[in-house]
Amino acid sequence: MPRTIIYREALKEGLDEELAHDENVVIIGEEVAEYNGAYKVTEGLWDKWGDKRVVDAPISEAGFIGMGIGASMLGIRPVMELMFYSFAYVAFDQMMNNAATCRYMSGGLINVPIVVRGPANGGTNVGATHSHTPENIFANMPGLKVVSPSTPADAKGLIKTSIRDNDPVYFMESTVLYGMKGEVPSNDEVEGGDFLIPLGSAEVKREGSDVSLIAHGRAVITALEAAEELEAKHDIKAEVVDLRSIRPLDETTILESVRKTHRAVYIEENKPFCGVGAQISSLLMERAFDDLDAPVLRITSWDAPAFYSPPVEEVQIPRPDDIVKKTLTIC
Amino acid sequence: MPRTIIYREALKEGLDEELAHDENVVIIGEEVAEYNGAYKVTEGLWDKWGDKRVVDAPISEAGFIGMGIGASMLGIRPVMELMFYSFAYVAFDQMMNNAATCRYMSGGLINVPIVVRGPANGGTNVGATHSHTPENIFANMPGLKVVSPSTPADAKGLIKTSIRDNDPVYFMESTVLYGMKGEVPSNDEVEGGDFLIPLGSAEVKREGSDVSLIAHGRAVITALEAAEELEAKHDIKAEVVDLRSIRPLDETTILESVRKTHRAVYIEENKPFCGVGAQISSLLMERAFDDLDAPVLRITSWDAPAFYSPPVEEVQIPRPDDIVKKTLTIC
Amino acid sequence: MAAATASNALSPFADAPINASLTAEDKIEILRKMVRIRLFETTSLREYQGGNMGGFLHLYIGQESVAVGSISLLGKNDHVITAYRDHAHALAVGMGMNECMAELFGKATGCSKGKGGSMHYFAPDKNYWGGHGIVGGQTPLGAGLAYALKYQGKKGCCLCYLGDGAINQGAFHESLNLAELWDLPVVYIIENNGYSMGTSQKRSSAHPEEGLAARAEGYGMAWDKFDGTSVYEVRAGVQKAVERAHEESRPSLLEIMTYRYEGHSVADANKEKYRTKDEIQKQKNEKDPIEFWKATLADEGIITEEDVKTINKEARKEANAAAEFAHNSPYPEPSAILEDVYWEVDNNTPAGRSGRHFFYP
Amino acid sequence: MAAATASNALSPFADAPINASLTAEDKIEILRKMVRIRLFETTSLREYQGGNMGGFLHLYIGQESVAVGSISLLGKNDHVITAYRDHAHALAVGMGMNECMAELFGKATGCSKGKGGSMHYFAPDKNYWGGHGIVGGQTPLGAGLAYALKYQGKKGCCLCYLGDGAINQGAFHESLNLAELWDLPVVYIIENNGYSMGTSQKRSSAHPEEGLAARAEGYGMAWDKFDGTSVYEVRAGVQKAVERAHEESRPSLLEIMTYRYEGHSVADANKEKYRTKDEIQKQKNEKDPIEFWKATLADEGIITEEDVKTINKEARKEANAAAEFAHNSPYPEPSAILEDVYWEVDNNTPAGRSGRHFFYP
Ligand SMILES: Cc1ncc(C[n+]2csc(CCOP(=O)(O)OP(=O)(O)O)c2C)c(N)n1
Ligand SMILES: Cc1ncc(C[n+]2csc(CCOP(=O)(O)OP(=O)(O)O)c2C)c(N)n1
Ligand SMILES: [Mg+2]
Ligand SMILES: [Mg+2]
Repeated sequence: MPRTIIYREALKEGLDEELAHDENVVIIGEEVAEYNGAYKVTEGLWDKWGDKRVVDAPISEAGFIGMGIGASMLGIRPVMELMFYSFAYVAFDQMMNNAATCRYMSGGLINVPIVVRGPANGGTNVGATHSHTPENIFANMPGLKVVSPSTPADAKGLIKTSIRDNDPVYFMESTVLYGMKGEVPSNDEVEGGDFLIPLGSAEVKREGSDVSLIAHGRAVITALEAAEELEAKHDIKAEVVDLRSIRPLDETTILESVRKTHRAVYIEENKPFCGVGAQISSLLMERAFDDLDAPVLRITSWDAPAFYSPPVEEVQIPRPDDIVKKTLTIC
Repeated sequence: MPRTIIYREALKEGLDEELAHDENVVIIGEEVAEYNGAYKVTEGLWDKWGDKRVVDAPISEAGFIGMGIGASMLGIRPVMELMFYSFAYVAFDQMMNNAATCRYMSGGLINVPIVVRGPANGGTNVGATHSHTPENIFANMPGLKVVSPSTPADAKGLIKTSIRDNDPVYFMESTVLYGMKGEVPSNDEVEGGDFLIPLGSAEVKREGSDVSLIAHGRAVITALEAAEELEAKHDIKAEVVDLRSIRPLDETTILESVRKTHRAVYIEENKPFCGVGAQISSLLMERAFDDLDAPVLRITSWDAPAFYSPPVEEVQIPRPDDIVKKTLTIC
Repeated sequence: MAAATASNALSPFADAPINASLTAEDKIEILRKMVRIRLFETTSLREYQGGNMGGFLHLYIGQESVAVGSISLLGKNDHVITAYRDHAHALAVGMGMNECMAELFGKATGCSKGKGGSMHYFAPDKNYWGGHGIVGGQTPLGAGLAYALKYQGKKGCCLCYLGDGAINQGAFHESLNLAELWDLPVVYIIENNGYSMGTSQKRSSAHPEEGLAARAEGYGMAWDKFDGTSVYEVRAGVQKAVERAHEESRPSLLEIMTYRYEGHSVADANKEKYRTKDEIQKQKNEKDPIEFWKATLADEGIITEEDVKTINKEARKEANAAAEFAHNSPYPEPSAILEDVYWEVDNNTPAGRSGRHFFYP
Repeated sequence: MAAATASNALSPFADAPINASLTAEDKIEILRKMVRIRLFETTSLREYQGGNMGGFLHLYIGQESVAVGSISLLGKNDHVITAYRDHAHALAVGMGMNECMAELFGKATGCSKGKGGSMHYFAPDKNYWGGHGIVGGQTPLGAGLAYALKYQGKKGCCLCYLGDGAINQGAFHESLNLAELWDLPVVYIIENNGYSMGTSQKRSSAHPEEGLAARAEGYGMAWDKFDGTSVYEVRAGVQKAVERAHEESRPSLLEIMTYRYEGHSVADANKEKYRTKDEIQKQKNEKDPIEFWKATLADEGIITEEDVKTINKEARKEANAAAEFAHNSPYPEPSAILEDVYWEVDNNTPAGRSGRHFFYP
């Protein structure tokens, strides 16, 4: 029967099921085992699966992620946790070169079935060093896949698919969403008994006819709130499109929505310059030019490193009101 | 009097003059001193300036770039050479966090006057690991500046300005351009006796009225060739706009050009997803929507890691012909 | 108990020249600093629990002798840089409780104008270069500060602190090689409190019998390891490295054994799971650096119970006043978000006015 | 000269069990491998100068005994990974000259279909995992291959090669800690040819008297250092580490002294500036691993001048044939650019067909 669980639980269910599904799946990261995870995503998994399947790593991201990449070449399916995705920056070469190019440089003889997951978000007042949102950066590199779920159901369905995917998948979560409730089908409801959501498929999270609010990650939730207000206060029916997977990208769903609404706003918590919104805007420029009744607008975080001060950081990151205001300029 | 020198020489002149201009300028990098530089950009500088001013570093990019960032906080002005800009990936955390955020996180008490320079290009058959073009990646981070000169004159004028700039500047060159000839004013021709080109100022490298070919780095040269062919064979007058500096960005010059030509194509050697062209396309979308007679098109490298095979890599990177073909679809 | 620890205090370290030269006032000032640090942190903990702060709060309680003892050795050309557990070093170099507390509250009056938070304190005017959130990320910067001193011909050094878990970051090793290869006057101090978050040293770091600092041998670098309970021992041990830096422009790697009483951060729900209550209590009873120093000074007849009470009272008063100050300070204006990103923009130079620097809003 | 070196060859290493067990055929095969490698590379140099290749060409000439000697010890569950100076290891594990030469030419028949080039050879079917261009970047992968073996309960190991300059990359140190902490069956082999490009070991690496491999002590890891001239010595030394990996699942760090005759890459214009002609000549005269091995086998009465000539002739023929093969092979089609990026796309799976994977053209 349908259940309401939180995002963190949904992720853990997905991880637990994949540990059961394939003995080559191993979870490695800082504090993921005995400590139950800095954000408790892996809570209980070490107790259940033991030292071999859930492994605490030293603070050596380049070392253990590179190690996971090497192990994956021999058939292990490491699921790496970055306590914060910001820490990918000390492992950047391993993640951009070894994970993304070994297949290519070997003429297809190798593949790297690794998942690197963790929270990639601001908004929790941990300062600039801990608030990076590199989805655009990793999605720039061919050979990599980037996923960013906004709901518990997507979190579970996408993490399971990502672990089964035979290419490197960088899975970006949000600490702000970990406690969020949502319906997640239980396995007896889904055929095959496995709740899998394919990468490369966006979802219309809210139907609408006047404007398309396109987003990924937590910004989808913000966009949904804005859509409610737009309808209630301004009688504007906004459609909300959630990319879910940034690369591969479901351009069809995006284009269908915009060809229906003729207006679009892209919302993300990333910094603006060369953000995901820029890519989507250029996509609509090239493929929906004549369908657009107004310019595609973009909303991002204010263009500065993350501000610590709680009330100020709240302003720095897109709020429903920012979306409403900007949307009204084109509706 | 005007002189014709090559790009590499122009860079060296700029470095040499800044070593003379400020005793706190120090050049640090692998093989920059006794070896005269892997690509000879620093040739002769060690002989002239000695061990203190031109320093050979071990293969520890995170270590010595981080060291340079620390030294810059105390007033040193390190000019770091990355033998290939691809190696920035092992120093990524230092370059994205310590260089970009210390000023912010200290409330403006610190500044980091460092330059990290080196070739960021494909096209020389060195394979995927050595052919990264991260200008979009670094320009995404507020606090950083990204420069990409396409001619000897720009190389000299911009490196000098970058070294005098009090913020971190990432200066991306091209091994393909090192041997390129061009006119560079000698100091006696310029007022103040210093040939400086401000960051944040684009240059129209070729006047035209029918379409704007906007580009940065070596792609500017490719665009100029395409423009010649467009005029000769198709009587299309293409204007070529060279960003020169990607961040800060001279939007005025870009918008003026497009408001004149009503058509634009962005050309770069970077990968497409969230590339600089996406940012420029979204800029034109937001600020020139009604001036556009056709969608802004983008040309980038083929979306795969760099291919080693010489004749194939040549196809992978934008060629004049690719630009001509694409431009004809909107003219 | 005091008596017991006091006797241990009559250690050779008391006679080390660098300690012998301390006046009674100096010693009392050291006590005052440690007490002020502890009360600043207990107060910040109270305010955190009162919901007045966001993010993390990493407390240094139990380790005070390390920061205070080592920083008490420094002169005008000596510099300090550390990780995110940075409150003690900030107060030790002379930053005020007000700006430090206000920073935790995210107020405009904070040392970083509310932009850095607990992990990112800075005071360049006091030779204090942060406060860094990325584990190990500060270690190349520490080499760089030393590089600058050497480049400018100044006789000084940089104390660069890191945790026992941070030694497994590659950047640290690259820094060790550079420091030894180029004779940089940097002193790396591993504050070994036995754990990196919930992971014991044993589970995170492979090392020889001699300890973590022995990794210096791979670089032919001088190293030492000693207990951090006694300020005397800390000063005696660190002074050797400071002299090596000042006189020979040579680096050192020091490992100082210490302990944190609180969790990794205030959010650490497992602080009594990965280690026992008893382990913590034993430390408090036998190796508390403040109690130890108090006993030492009492032993030396330098302070009375009265003096201690006064020092505590004043420090508590100061900490509460700082909380008051923080409460009453204004939050930054949103307009501040786009300030302090670029020096050229902030100073409205031609460079700062050339081209677009900010792309949203 | 041969005589001179031959006598050195009568070293205790010849009697090491692992060497005593070698048949005459085995020993001749080792010679053949080394000769084939050298002729492959001299031929590739000729073809490079003939303008038939792009990019870099890093030659291993002078170091052959290290790759051939160590790889001659491996069994079916043992794996190999190295840096960009990777031709010798490729041929040593059994890759053919044809696909290796064709790769240099950038031909579709190359081992990586022309996508990797000289620095990026791979042959997973021969347990050969590259060929890596980023200095030190392969070292965590080496730990990972060993991790996989251990995870799957296979008795094997991974030989992970790196240069003397690569030891200053942080990722290598993180790998050492992980390998020792988790008892991974990996053998790190520093091929110490004395230089990283134009920089001597002295100018790039701080280290103790004992050498670079002594950095292992900081991790409590077993290490050894020995000369690479004699295949016997290489095999004896590496075998100890391989056994440690096989029997105890423990890592090792080895430093093998060797020398490259050519420049860092063919493009190295300074190859006789940062070191003297004499230094190079002396190495060639006294420590050439192939001459040394020939003399050894002659000494043992295993080969005659005739045999040597034949081996040379066959190898030269094979190398020329490989060049021929490369010349006559087709270049890849541009359509190949978008192949081998994603496994799911290449295999046309539902995942590979879901959403857009490529954004230009
Ligand atoms: C590169 C990086 N990885 C992980 C973290 C998360 N993290 C912050 S502190 C910490 C533990 C550090 O322990 P230690 O170095 O012993 O310092 P201590 O907290 O004990 O003072 C971890 C894992 C981080 N901030 N940076
Ligand atoms: C991270 C990184 N930095 C720099 C380079 C450029 N580079 C390639 S090889 C090399 C020298 C390496 O020397 P060593 O490790 O001794 O290996 P050898 O060439 O002697 O076999 C350098 C600096 C690189 N490929 N990767
Ligand atoms: Mg610790
Ligand atoms: Mg070498």
